[in-house]
Amino acid sequence: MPAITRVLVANRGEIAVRVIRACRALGIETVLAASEADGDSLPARMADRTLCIGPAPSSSSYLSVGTIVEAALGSGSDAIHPGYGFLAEKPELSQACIDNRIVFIGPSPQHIRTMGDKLAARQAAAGLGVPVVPGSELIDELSKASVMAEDVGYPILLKAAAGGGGKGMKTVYRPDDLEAVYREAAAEARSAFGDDRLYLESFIPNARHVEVQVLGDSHGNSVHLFERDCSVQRRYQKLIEEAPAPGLSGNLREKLCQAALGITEAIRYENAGTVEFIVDQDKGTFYFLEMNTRIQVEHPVTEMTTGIDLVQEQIRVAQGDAVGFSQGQVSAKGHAIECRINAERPEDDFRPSPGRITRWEPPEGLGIRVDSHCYAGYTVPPFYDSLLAKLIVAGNTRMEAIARLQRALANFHVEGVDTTISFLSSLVERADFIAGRVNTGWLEKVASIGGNHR
Amino acid sequence: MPAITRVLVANRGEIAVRVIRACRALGIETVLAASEADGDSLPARMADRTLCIGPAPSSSSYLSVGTIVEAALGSGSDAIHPGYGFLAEKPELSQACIDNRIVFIGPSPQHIRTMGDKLAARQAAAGLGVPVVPGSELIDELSKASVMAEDVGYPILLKAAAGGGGKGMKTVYRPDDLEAVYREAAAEARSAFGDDRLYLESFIPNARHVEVQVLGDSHGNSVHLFERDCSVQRRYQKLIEEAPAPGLSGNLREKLCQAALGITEAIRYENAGTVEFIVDQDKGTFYFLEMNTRIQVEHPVTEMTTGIDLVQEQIRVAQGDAVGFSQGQVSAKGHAIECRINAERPEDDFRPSPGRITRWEPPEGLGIRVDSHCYAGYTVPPFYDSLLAKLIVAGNTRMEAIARLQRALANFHVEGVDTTISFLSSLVERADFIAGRVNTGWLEKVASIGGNHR
Amino acid sequence: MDLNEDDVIQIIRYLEESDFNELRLQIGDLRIAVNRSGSLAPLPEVDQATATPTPLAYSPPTPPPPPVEELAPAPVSSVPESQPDAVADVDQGQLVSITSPMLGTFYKAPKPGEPPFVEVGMVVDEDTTVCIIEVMKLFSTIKAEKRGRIARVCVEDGQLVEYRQTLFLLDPDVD
Amino acid sequence: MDLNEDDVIQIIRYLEESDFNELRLQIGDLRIAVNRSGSLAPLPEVDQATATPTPLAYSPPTPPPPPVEELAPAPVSSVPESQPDAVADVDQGQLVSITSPMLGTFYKAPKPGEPPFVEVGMVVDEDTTVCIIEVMKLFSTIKAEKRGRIARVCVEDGQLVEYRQTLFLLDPDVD
Repeated sequence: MPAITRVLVANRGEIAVRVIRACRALGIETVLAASEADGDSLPARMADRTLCIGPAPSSSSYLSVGTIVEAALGSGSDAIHPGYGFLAEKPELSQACIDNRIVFIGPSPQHIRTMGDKLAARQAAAGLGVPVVPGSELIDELSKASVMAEDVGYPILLKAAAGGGGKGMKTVYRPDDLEAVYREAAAEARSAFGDDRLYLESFIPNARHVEVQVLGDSHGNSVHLFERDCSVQRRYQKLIEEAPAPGLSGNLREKLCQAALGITEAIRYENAGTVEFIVDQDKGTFYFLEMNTRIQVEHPVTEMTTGIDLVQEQIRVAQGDAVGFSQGQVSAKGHAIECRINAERPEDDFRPSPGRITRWEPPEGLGIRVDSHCYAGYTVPPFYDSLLAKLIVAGNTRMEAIARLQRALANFHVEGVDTTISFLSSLVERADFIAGRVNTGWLEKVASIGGNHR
Repeated sequence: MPAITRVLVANRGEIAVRVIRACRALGIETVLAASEADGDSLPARMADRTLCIGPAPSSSSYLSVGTIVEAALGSGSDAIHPGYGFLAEKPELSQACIDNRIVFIGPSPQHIRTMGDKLAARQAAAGLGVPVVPGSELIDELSKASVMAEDVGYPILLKAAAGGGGKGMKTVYRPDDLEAVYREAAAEARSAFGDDRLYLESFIPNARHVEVQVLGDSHGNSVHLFERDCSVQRRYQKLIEEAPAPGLSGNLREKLCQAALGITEAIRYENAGTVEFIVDQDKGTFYFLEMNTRIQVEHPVTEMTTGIDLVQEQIRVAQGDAVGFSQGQVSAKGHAIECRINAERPEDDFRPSPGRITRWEPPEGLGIRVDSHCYAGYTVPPFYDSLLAKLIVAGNTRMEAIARLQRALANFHVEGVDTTISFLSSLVERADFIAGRVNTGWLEKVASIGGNHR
Repeated sequence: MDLNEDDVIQIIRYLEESDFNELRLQIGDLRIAVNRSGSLAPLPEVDQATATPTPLAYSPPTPPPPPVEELAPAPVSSVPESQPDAVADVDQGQLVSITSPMLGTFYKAPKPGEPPFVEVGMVVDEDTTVCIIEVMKLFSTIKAEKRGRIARVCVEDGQLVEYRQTLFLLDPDVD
Repeated sequence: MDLNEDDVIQIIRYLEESDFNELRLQIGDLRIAVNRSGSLAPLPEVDQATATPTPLAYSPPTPPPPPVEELAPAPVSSVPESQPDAVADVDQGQLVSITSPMLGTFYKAPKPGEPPFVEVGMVVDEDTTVCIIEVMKLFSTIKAEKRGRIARVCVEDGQLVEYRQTLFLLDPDVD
């Protein structure tokens, strides 16, 4: 495959900036596909060229496969980087790239399709001997759901087969609630994905979310880059991610990484991916959850501990290069933590707070990295997600990283829009967080009693 | 009057950048009033705040007095700088500022009104003993025009009383042409200014356009900052301006400057203004033409020779300060020339060439100044004038300045839009220009025979 | 920093056994807030399955005592009870904007003190007046121009709004 | 630069008395192009009124001879006869745009080789098809949506156009 010379960046916000930086470092030109609302964004200023692909609503711009491919062809781009979200995990874009002889910087449409169907992915993992959460096949009718739920044992979790981002996902604590919650989850799944197929799993109350970064190339090489802990979540949206996972024994860590690598090798996965697991803290066991076939928001924590630039690796393997290192050459040093700074009002149920940023002073210094597309004078449009910046800190130890994170948050000054900065500040001072005593339900409990936490 | 703390910049393009820079130097905050088409412009990025005041067409944005004043009030601006063009010479804005206790950085509505009526200005100058071009009062009917024209002597120039920018201005060479040309000029004046009143003047075939920069304050002080020559014009639009005026004797220069200062003092003019004269090269005489009650596009040549920042002076006198120097302290050193770089196709009758600038490399170095709002990636909107940049060079002598200008133009690289750069390059190499042998008709003759000039 | 993670955890455990509901301290660079009412049970080493279910029910919050020990000024963030609004459950992508047709001053009500034209949750149609925009004493009533449920009022009464600035977010799915 | 302005003017005069229609030279840093056909009569010192009317009529241009002397490479700009188009006499501010409703490839004619849908000077109304925009083999015909005279075609056939990019400028004043 010839070397990539010009990349169409089919995304916005901080990840568009991140991709442009990676391209620059590799001497590759960039063309940004921007909606009308993003014409004056930082990535639009940074890219060698910006094309206005449509109006603000993403359905007519960032989610339009035909427009994105036409923009790549018309601008002479030989590759497309989809970032995360939008079209990143739509097999249609990956397929359209193949059809039009454009390099898709991501996996094949087959890999996206298999791993995008949560049930198919679950079956694939189980077939490889990786433990999956006790649960069911597809539920084809409600009457069967109650039998399946009794088999698995309450509480159970209903999940959308086409799912992601927590949509269509509901916990059922008692048999009496099943029918109502089932209808609710199916409606939500239909509205979010146009697909109301559900399945059910055992609900693990004291769980941590631990995921393993993997990378595969077209030469059959696969490596893992160790794990990340993303247990601090609100409505299945991650807020704080760290590496290595706190409180995970070396034995369990090794098992998780090997399970992830096994799946990657078995399906001959190409490009960057993440294998997500649930760790049951009460039983000391782990289960395969799903595989994400994209670069993830939280990839910088892995970059900070391993020293490997994941976006550059994505581009290299997409153009046919071998992964630039062997498994033995990957080592993780120190501790890294990422916080997502969102334009939201935590005291108002985290409702988005779009608007004009009048002050933007991110922290600087040793061990501090800020990935962002914001600047003083930037208007956060109301059409997209509310991520303003990712604050990533690294330290030799977890305690050093936390202390640095506390200082960095205190020195992060934003005005004009409401942000989650002071909420995160109070969060990372909590003894539970510092002692590593959290699970995936922790944040919502803390936030709901937060009114009395000063 | 209290010191200005926040200025609403009611303009776009390079002059908006120029005003923002002057405010910054004085520690004054800026709010930019930008149309929807200019939301991602360089001044919008530079200003402390940008307000979108309306859609692209200037009639609904930059020309809307109410919106501009509302924007100033709503943003807490205590002053408005109108730049040039748009509302700069509309007495309505100056008046609305007074009514709303906003400082207008420019003259009073009375001064704008008097000098904006070309006939009233002419009468004012004549009343002060300044020679005016032989000509008529207002022509109230066509039948009288022929008598007046015979009085003055053909060729004559028909001019709009409300005129400016050459609109409604027509030369009549023979009595037979008078009626047709009169109707044409009146129609043009009506369409451009909503006012078809005309007057006539003797047409001076071998004329130079020489203007004097003046400055007055609220304490009764008036100074002049010497003259500029703007004879290289196309359809009454200046292309090259220089200071001092070449080929002007010391005697004539002194007379011009004193006449300009006399008018400024007599009307107790406040803020920056320009008194324009016609110099008849055949007779060695000069005539008052009009007074412009704004900062002008070509003000930098005066700044380069006198070392005085005219926009900062505008702001200072507007807030009630006295002019920062006496007449005796003003001296002009060396020679400065300005070229207007426009997005136009000279070979296609200078038709505008809006579009995306893909390469923008202005020249740099000793004695070179570029005032511009452009950058690589900027899209020149099709709605406004085509000025991309002003290239200003200074040298110890006129010959040094011309040589520097030639090199600077050769090193000015713009791609993506057509520009007048290479046309200007060929112009400033011409022996006529170098020898100072030009008049206000020179450029159009050169351009029309330019096809054979290599 | 010389502090060892195990030391920190020991200190936290010791504090949790004390009588305070909440306290804050700083050890070296690290700031720690101990809040017994919001705290989980100690975390076992997950690989050594202790099979002790962690209770997920929390006791109702108690009023906070004054801070007992505060070694360094710490920014305090107030996180009141969550107050879901009409937007929380609606996908942002589905909302449509009502934008200002001009720059001017936004007024939510016909006159000061009167009820606003619209509020969150109200269904509007094309002809519903949603606000007034004033430009230099010229008052223009603004219509919704589309049908939907008001999901958010994006500007404050009396605020300067720009041309095309979003005034309201509307959920068009009202059927 | 040591060159005096008077010296330069003397050199120019000397050259103009020679037989060349046009020549170029470089003196120090300064480049000079002498073109007799386009040259004005010598300029008198304006204060000393010589009362010699300067002829403003120019002889028709003669074909340029090859450059006789070229001391340094000089960029050559071609300035052909002016070709007024429909835009030249129209105030830019009065023109309205027809913009592209989508990103895609612009085609000016129904098929390659066929005459374009519209040309400069043509009057179009709301329903006149002005071009085709292609997105991935999907061809959309674009209507003018407003009445006016085509003043400029702003894009080239086969060119990628962006969403909202101006395709044509229209002079609405056709009555």
